Amino acid sequence: MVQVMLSGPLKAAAGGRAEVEVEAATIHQLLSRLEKDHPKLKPLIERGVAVAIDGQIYRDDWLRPIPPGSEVVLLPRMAGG
Amino acid sequence: MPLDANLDPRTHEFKVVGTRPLRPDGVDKVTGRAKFGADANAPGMLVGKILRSPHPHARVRSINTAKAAKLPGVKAIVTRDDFPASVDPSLRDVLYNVMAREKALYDGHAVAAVAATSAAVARKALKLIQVDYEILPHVTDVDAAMKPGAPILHKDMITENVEPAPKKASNIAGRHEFGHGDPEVGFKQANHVVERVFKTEATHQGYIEPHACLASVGTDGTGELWVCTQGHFMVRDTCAALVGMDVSKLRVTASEIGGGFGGKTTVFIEPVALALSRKAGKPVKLVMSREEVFRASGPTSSTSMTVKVGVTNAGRITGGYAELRFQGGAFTGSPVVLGAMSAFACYDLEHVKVVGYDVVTNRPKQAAYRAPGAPMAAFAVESVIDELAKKIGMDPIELRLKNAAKEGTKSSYGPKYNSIGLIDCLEAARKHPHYSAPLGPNQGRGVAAGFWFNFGGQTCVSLNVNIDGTVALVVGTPDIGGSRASMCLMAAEELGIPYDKVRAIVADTSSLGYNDISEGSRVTFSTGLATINAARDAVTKLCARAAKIWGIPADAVVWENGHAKPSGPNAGNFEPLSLEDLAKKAAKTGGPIAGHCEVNADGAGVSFAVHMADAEVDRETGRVQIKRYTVVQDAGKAIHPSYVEGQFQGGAAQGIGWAINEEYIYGKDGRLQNPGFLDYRIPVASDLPMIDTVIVEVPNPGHPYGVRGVGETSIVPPLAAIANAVSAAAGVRMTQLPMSAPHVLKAMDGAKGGGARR
Amino acid sequence: MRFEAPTTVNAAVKLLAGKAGVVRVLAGGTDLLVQMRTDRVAPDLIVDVKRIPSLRTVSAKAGAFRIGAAVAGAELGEHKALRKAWPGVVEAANLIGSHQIQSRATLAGNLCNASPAADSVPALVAAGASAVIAGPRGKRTVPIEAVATGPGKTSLKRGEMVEAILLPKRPPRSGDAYLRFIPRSEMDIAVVGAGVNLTLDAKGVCTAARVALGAVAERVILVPDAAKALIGTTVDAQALERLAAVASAACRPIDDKRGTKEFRIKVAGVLARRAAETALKRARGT
Amino acid sequence: MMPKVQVSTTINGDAVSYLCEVDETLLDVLRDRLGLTGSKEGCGTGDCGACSVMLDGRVVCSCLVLGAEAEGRDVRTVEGIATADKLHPLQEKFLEFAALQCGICTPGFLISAKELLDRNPNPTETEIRFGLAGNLCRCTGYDKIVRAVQAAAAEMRKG
Repeated sequence: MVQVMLSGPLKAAAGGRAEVEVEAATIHQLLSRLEKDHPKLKPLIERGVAVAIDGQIYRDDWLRPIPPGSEVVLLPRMAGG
Repeated sequence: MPLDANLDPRTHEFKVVGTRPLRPDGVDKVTGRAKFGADANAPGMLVGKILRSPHPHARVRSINTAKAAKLPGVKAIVTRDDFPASVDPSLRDVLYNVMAREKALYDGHAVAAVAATSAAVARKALKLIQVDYEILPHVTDVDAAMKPGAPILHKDMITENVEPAPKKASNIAGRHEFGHGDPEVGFKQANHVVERVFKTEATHQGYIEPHACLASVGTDGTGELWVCTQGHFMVRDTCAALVGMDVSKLRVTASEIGGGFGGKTTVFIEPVALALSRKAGKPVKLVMSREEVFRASGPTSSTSMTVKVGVTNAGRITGGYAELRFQGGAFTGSPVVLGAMSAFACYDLEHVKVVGYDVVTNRPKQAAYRAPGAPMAAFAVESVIDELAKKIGMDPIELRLKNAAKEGTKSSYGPKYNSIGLIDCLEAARKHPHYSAPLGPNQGRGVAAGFWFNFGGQTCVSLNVNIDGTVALVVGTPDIGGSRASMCLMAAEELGIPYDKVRAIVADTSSLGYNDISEGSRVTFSTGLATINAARDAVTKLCARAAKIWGIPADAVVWENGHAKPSGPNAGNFEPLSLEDLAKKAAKTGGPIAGHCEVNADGAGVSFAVHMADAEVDRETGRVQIKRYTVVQDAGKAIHPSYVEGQFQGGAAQGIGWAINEEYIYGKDGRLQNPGFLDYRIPVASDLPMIDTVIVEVPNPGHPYGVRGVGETSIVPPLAAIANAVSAAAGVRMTQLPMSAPHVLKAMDGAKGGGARR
Repeated sequence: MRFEAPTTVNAAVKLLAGKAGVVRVLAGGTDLLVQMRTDRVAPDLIVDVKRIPSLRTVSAKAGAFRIGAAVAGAELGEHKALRKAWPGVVEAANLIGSHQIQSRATLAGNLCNASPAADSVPALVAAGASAVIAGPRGKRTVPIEAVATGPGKTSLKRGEMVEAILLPKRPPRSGDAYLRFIPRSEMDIAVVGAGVNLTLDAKGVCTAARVALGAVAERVILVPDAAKALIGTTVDAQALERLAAVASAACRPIDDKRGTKEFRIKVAGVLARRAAETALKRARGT
Repeated sequence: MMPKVQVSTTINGDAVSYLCEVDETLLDVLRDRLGLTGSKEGCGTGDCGACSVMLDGRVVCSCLVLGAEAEGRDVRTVEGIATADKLHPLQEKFLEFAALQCGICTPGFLISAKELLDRNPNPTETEIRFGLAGNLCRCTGYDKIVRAVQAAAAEMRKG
């Protein structure tokens, strides 16, 4: 099980829950589980999100494995200048 | 060496990385040969011009182009009707910004365009186009736009992320909340709590090269586009969608780019030029005037912010709260989310909360500007931190050190930090002679810290070994600040050959795989990573060729100092083969030798900076002058130190302009009053002192050499550092940007009258 | 649109007075070309006066100066005698724009563009300079302050052009200065400008003075009361404070993108005082 | 159709003749008619200096000069600074000191700096900063540009 911290708009879409648990070994599995469990997250995830694993921010990396016990945070997608 | 091997830049002896060679595009750029956006021409080329709305908010009832079409020399006219009725939702706002639909939403919004045989004819034709406007009430101020009863831009705009969802449309696109703990609890533990409201005006990236492109669409529907952009692959994909072409049928070449700073990460005139060219069946050159750049390309947000921070007498920050209100122009997407995420990112806080509101107004759609959203948020937060330091009589760097984020700190935007360099920067700043230098009369010193994420992204690099042992490096990220030099350095480092044996070019969209935009301080990080991996791929192949020649297994060959060598005595005794030897034999040992890397580079390391500014205030006129300035920033590893320093200095200079003079000024009529370099005042050489730099190197574990992006962080601290300096010199806390003379004089007079002391 | 570059004043005046509709004189072109580009004027005829020899020279006779209408700011700066006699006028002229602009911009153009913020005009008005105007009915000489009548408007009649600017002979112990406020250190239009010209007697008492202000009214204004504040005094601190107060009181500015009324009124006094201090130093030869 | 003006002038030492519209600027002529695109248009109103050229030995914004005015004059552009085999010391120092990032303002800076050093071979930092105030750079913060000009001045004084 992965503990996923939700931040910003994603927290609101998950009914205000700051943390949810899902079964996932990769970012892809994580996102598809979240979409299933929390339909309101689907449009936001489709629009683009980033996933931080142990402090490293991944913007598009479906196949990135999620090591057991790692800290996982779901963030809005970000871009710079 | 394995592809994922990381060198420790603190112990590894680099041969060429870290040196300061001349840039490969240098001679062309000092002799006038370099070709920028407006420097290309084509046979039979037409001149394109765009008609823009003079009204900040108006329904476009009809557009009559009949008279203009009859003018001799006019070859094509396009309006909203020449673009698809519907596009992918993610591109809708881009399309409606490129060419107004039902409504013109800001002064300068494009409504039609012509292509003609000369600029004079095109200008005349624009005057003959009749647009029937129904003028609507407008709003340009962020606070006014949020008020009930404000003119509504989009009748379908329901504020996102609010439960329950509002019933009525408003100008608030979304509410975004970040943080952890409960600031109210934190404030109860504080000895001092300061709450202030801050305002900043919109500023423009101010690149000296106006947007320019040359489009050519043939009768067979294939097209070519020459354009100054930070991302030609993005331009290709976006334009193909907006004008309805197959991506494969559009080839985009990135010209040399005359500055971007985020402002050239989207499209404005490119789809229009393509539509005109397709309609006219001739090449069309479209170049924005400086006035158009200001009125119709993206500045950053103007903001209104409330910040509240509590601290104990011992200097522990117990809680932080901020409400950020950013207007991002006529469409959703102000950088308030990034502002909210970065506002308190420098601090290790138990209780922190930031709420951001994304607001639309009748202004041009904002575009990314260097660390979008972060400088304004840092201005507000770092000003309050400075005020608290004075309240408890603590040195401002000391207060920041006591609360600085470090490895393992839970960031205010969620994740825990891994290896970061904020404390190193603060220590370096405190040690710097500038920090202890005496101040003159009417002078004040300000310090501020700043944070930026830095990004990676999709990157594709090819490295071709030429017959003479030189190397052609092919990248797909436009060079906006000397990156070709850094790429050559990294390739030379890996191959073990001299810098001048490697030549880097930026390939067009048909010659290389997709590359994300040169944005988010990503190029040296991600294109660098891809270049290193492409070089290592080439080395593997070179070793295999040597093994073939010697008739020994490939894994018995190692690469050292530009030569293939047997890995040891029992591998056999052979003369090392140089890159040149192997290149010469390539045809006979299996054909061309090339290294490649296709990667979605994630793992860019966040970075921090600390700036120091000395400001002098003329007490009789309010005029502010920056007398001394120092930038300290973590670069992870500086590949070409001169261009790292250049990024530090350039960001600081833009910040100085933002803090003191730059601002979008709108009249009551909703029209931009200063769309030119005369009254939109970017710093000139005589406004600035030398800008001292200190490069701190705390390696980024996500990059083989430890590189962190450096392009954006340098614009985050200046607004606050200068505001803190001016507040100290003027004896009154400055909470509004720009700190132009009338504002400062008024504030000082107010303070005399018993106003808020600093 | 036609372009002509006559070589005599008479030929120029003929063209200006001719039938062509909208006619513009082209000297430095630093205002005209910007107005053309931004569609504020579309001339039918442009008359380039830079090929008229008498308009390209600065001549000194018995301490007085005649500055041809097409002499560029940079050329004024290089004229040692002029700089020595009228440092305030020359520094005002040299404040107009960058080196690039200085290579082109002229006093006459700055005057005829009739901007209330024109940098050289307050200095010329304070100096008591006059303009030689050539026209179909011959020549007339008028005080500088009589040329501009309002923003972009002058008292020149159709067919007339400024041929030269005249600066009078300096009495001994005289000095002038011009100061302006701009947000940057260069490349800006004056938010407020102040020109001061004064003469002292042997005892150091001010016997004559002229004070002019820019960008605080619809045109550059001469402020006689400000001059009175100096005349008869040794230009001491008290006189300077009085000067500042009177100068501020004489302002009738507007709020615009470059500054507020409040700011202009306050700073006009400050600059008048500071300019007077510089003029005083110069008059004393210190 | 407007009557065109016939102009004969000297550009970078070569005799050149062209036809241009009355309202066409020298910058337009250089870029669009003569293919000398080294001079850039950043504003078209004389505020940025990217179009700087030498006209009869003085630096001007070519966007504020009519093509018709160049009759019989001497025009020098960035394309004329280097010789066939050697860069001008200013060009060398701009590269050595990394005084350019994007490079769009560089031609204008080189022209202005050259004129500045011709006038004043040993300028102070302040003189350099005010001398170059008519040229906007948005990338560098001017620091490295000023240092490059100082170094080039030293080099040129050595002769």
